[in-house]
Amino acid sequence: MTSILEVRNVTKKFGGLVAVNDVSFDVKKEEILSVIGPNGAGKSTLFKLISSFLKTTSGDVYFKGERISNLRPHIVAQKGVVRTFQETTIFKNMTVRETIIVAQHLRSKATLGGYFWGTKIAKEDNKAFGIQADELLDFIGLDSLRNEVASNLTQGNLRALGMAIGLATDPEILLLDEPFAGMNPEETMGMVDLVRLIRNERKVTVLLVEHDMSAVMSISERIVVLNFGSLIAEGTAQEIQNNEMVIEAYLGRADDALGA
Amino acid sequence: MLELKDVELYYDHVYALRSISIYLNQGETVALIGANGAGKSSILKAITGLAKIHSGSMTYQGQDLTQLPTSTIVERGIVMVPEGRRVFPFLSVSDNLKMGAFTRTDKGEIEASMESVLERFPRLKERFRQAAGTLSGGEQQMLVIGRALMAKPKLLLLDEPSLGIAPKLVQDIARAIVNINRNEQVTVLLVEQNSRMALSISNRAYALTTGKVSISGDSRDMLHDERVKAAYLGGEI
Amino acid sequence: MNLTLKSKLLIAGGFLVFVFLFIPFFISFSGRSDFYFTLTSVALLSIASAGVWLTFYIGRINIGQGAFSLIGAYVSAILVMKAGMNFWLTLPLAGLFTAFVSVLIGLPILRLKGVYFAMITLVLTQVVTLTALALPITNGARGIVSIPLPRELSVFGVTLIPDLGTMDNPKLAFYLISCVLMVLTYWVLYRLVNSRLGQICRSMQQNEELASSIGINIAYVRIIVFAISSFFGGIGGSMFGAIAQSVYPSTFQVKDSIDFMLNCFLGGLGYVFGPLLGTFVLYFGWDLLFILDKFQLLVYASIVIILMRFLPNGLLSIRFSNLRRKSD
Amino acid sequence: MFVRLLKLTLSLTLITLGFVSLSSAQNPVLKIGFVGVTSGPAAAWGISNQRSMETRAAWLNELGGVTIGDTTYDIEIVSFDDQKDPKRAIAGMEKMAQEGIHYVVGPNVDDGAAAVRPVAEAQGIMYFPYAFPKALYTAPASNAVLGMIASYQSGPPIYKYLMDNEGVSSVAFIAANESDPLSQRDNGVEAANALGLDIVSENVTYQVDTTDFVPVLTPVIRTNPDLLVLSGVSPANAPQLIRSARELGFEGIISTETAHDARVLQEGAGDLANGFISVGGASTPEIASDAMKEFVQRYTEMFGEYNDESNTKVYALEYILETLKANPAAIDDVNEFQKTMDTFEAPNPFMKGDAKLSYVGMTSFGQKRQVSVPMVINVYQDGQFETLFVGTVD
Amino acid sequence: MEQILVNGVYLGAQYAMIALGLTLIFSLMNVLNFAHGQMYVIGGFVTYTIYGQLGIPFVVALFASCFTLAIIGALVERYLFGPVLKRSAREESSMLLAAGIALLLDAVILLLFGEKQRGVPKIVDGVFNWDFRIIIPYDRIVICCLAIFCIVAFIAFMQYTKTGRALRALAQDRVACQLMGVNVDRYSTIGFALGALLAGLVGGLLVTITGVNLGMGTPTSIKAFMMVMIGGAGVISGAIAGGIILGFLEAFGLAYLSQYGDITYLLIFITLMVFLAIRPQGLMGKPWG
Repeated sequence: MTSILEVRNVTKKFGGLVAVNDVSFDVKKEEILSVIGPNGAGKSTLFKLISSFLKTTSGDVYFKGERISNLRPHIVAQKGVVRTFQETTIFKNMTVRETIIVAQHLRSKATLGGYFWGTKIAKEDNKAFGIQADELLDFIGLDSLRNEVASNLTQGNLRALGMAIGLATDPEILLLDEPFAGMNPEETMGMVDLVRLIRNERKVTVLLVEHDMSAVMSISERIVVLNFGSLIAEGTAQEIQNNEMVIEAYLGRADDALGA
Repeated sequence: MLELKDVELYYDHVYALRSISIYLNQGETVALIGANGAGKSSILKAITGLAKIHSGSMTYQGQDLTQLPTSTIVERGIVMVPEGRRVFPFLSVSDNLKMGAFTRTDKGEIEASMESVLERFPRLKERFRQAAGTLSGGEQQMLVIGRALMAKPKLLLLDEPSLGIAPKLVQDIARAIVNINRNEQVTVLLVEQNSRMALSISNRAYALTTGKVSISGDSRDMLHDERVKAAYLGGEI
Repeated sequence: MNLTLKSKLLIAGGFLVFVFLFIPFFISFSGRSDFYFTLTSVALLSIASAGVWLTFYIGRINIGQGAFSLIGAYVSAILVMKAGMNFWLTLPLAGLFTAFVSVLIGLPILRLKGVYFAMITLVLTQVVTLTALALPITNGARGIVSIPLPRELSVFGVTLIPDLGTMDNPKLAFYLISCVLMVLTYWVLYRLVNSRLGQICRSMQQNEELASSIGINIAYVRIIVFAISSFFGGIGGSMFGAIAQSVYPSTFQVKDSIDFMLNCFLGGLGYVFGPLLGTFVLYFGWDLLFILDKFQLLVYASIVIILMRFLPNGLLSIRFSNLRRKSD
Repeated sequence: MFVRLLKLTLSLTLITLGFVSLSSAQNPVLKIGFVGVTSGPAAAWGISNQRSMETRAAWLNELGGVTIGDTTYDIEIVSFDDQKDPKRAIAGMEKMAQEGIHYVVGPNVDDGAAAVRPVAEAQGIMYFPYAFPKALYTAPASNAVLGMIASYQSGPPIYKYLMDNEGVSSVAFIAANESDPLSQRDNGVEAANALGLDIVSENVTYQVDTTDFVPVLTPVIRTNPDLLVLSGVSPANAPQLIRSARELGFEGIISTETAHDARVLQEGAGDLANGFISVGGASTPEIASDAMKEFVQRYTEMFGEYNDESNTKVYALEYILETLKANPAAIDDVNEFQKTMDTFEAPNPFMKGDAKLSYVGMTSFGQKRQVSVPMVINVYQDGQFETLFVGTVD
Repeated sequence: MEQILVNGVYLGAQYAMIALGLTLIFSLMNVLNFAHGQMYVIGGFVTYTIYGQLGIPFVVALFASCFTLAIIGALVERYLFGPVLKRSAREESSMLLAAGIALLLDAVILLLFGEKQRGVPKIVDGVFNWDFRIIIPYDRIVICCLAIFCIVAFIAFMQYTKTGRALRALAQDRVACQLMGVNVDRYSTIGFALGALLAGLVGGLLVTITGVNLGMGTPTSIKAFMMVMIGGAGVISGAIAGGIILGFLEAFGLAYLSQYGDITYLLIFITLMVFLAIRPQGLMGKPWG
């Protein structure tokens, strides 16, 4: 398997604080890779650096050999690197179907003026958007909620919607921001299956940032662990689970336990 | 001392707490552990009145809490240390501490409380005049705990005190919590993700999953419970 | 609110009949010819308000529309007076020039949000007024006066608009032309909001980050929308200059910019025809309250506050809240 | 909620209807309009205007009305607040036309006066603005009648008087950055040049909303002129300007070509305003007739406080009514009115002696489009205006 | 040159005080109070009525102005801003409400106090004149000192009293404040009243120098907005800095640019626009968001 995304010595400083410190790793084509770490470890910052929502202090990110760090976010999306957000980030007042139709922006062939005048291409586009939106909602399991306003969805469905927004852009690599946060075990299981399905059927590479260890362990082919901005471990679920540094980072050190 | 019975709470359409029943005895340290979004923080918000519960009852020293505004609850001695440290970033350390004593009227003794907080956290004394926003994460955590102590709490609610703090400082904070509980006779309700730390300094614990209490019992027992380990480090679902 | 195409056409047709037939008949019947100017003003101001509404649609509070209206009025006046152009040619040019200026200004300031954007646009109105006072071409404080009435407009020998200077009742002509412009504006606005661009705007209003994550060039869309909104402002201002036959730096002021904003709020930010209704109610309301003499301002302000206090989402929200109650 | 709103509107409507029905009287009513600014920063201009009209109308009605031709009318003043916005002024003029009014006083400022011209001419309304652009009064413009002395008419005699009597040789101008004041300044500069005065400063202007004039005036005072002309200064700004100039050590003469209120000057500048020269109507004791004194008294009774600006503003209504008396056919035909204007003459009730009301303006506009108001040059002294000299305009 | 500096200090001090109240309200409620200028005008008229008309000592009049405005501020917050902010999903609604209140106060001022420019007797006579290099009337010196004293007193109040501390804390974190036992509704009202009080105080002070008329409201608000924007919205030190900067810009601009016509304000406005486009949070403000 070849690398599709390369993170090279990426560092981000906020004032004096080093949020991400010289992190490098690769993402292989069509794999599911998770980035984990305790709260405040720099996961979210790294995520934003990859999707170009933040500018790196130093270091670069390459997508298929092309540098994508520090470009504007919509250009990164056009190139096929698309991120999702946590559940709070949706178009609150749009219906589910509308949201997906808007999200297919990158597939549109007509110009904005064309849409206004209703040219032939635009009409075809609109038709195609509708069909694809219905397909996608079927695929993701939201078909029964298509006319529901997004702000009325449950957390689990919101997460699915977020993922559908990402998929609607036809990405090559999907960056998922804490897709399992705040879900119960059944919901989590459903979501894990969905992510696998996305990879298997749509051939999308998945990079996810997550908190929920059990889900990560079951879904990831490889895992990257961050702690205090630095990469402390990289490997399969098995390797990570047995890594002393990781256990320490998560459970706290043995000597945190003072004994009562 | 504090008892929650069948408390239910939801935001918009999403359930945060389903039929939660927990209790605290005078002088105890009780831990609430569980994954992100399990509802731990919602319990604290319900107790302090920041979130209004939809059904169930909450009593504190025999009195109903559900209808009281936050400011009154604080006056009664229930003080919460919020998640994410929430210092007043542009206020000095000293002003932050003074804010803690907002509900107190015994002017003379506030000075004494200040002394004792500074004694407990000498780092704060060094940065007494600095703006709280310039402190490191650990120092800010000490500050918010100190700030809560300034209110002379009877019941202290701590929300994720170890979050995003260097391991070395986590020890200091754990030590401080034990100390507060023992020496100041403050009852403590501790919400933590760092379950090993939380279980090792508490008397009893409740583990939460998706808004429900899934495991509860003596902390010592839970520390060695495989189910707890599984919930945190994963493995098979 | 989900009307069928047929009922939509019916409503639109009814509105057109009302505006172009009923009102002129009503006025000639009742003899209230002063309503012509009032309604012409409503039509023109609602065009400018439509622009403000459009900037709300991408999540920006625009208190600078007066600036663009003033630019539009001056461009037309200068072209008519100095270059001897036909007013009807200067009308689109005024809009385009205004749009051009708005692109230059929008590039740096559209990045800002909330109060910051609002404040800059508020200052912008002042800047344009002061510039008009300082420049020689605008004739400074003396303004441009005695502008002739618009000449006839003909395309390939067909007279579309007759020479207004020779007409008996240019008021009716101005009314009809302004209403045509208003109808066009709201048609454009409606098409825009219901086309893909509208969806994109709404997505940006709700969440710019997410919008850019799905590949929308938010900076570009913002500029386009701002230019369109300023175009509307320029057109409205240009027509006003033609009716008043004079343009002064005080023709559009900060107060007008605030009024445009109020029109949008009062009508309802969630509804395409909100600014139209808001302009109508506020402008007409002021005129009706004329009988209260010295209590006019007091009552007017009180009504605005009461509306705001009890209908924070605008007048049009009444209709929908009633509908919803029924459907529950 | 909706019901409450309905009730509110309903009760308001009822109240207003009640007012309207109360004001009905036995005589037929002749409506005279006022379109001007009665709110906001320039409210003082319009309000003194409106109030002087209302005072005079109430007085005339009390005397049994005004007889024009065979009919005796009660006078009703219909006023419209244009908020100093040219767009509103047009609406106001339309409203007047709607009310069947052919004679309107106002607007108070240049832009409003220019904006209403198309309407007034189309609707057959004579209007009496307090604005000075010559284009409003020279042909082809036909329906505007300047309601007071223009700055370019009062400026030269004032400067001339000061040159002759006070030895003034250098002059500085300062004006607000707004249409009226700037054009008045330009006229003043022209006049001063023609008289051979040395103009030491003419470019300094200030924002209309300035509240502190020390920084504005500092460079002007440095030029040390004999005479400081406050071009087109509003009543609100005059005391502040005078006070600041004096405090900066200015010892020359300060003058303006607009009308002012003694009380405002006293409050705002106190003794520092002594010697301030302005243009007024005819209420100074030297020339005020008994009618003027009674007018002042009635105004004060009606509104609590007199405004000296009203001295000039009382005339427009008087001119309209007297001209109509002279030619009753003009009551709904402005062409008749315009014909009468050329020959009209009537005694001036507000001035002692045998002063006449007549239309002037040939020199300035080439047609008689200005009311002949006594050009009373006042000087402020200890809370009172004293007459410096009285001139005429042709 | 000396004169320009003196003018700058005087203008700066009075502007800073106007901006203080506005920024206080903004920091607490996130509301740009369009009616701030009108509140200032009411302060001026109250002082005029009590000191100028009734002849009661100036200090009493000043206190009365402060008191009146504090009441108005509290009522406006309690019955208008508070409920609207709670009910409306859009924060913009508060802007419309503020604009409506500005209109209402304008109408009330016109009905109660009339249309004329008003002034009061000087509180101190005489002019300080240093060889025509610095000329400043004594009353300006007094008012300038009083203004600076009030600013210092206000800072001290915010810094060292329990209420002041609570207000500062409230501006930074409402929830944490609640957890300290602060009744946030009551303190919002107190804060708003205090902001209005400051407006009334400046109005009362300045009526002795500039007089007062009903048209001063809106321009004063706009100037105050500018100062707050220069310094950074919601930051007390920023408001003071903004006021002083605007004061000096005006003093210098009017001195050196006057021969080119009235372009001082045009340049100030354009500079402000450029400055804000580059640095929206102002000199000392927090980045927006």
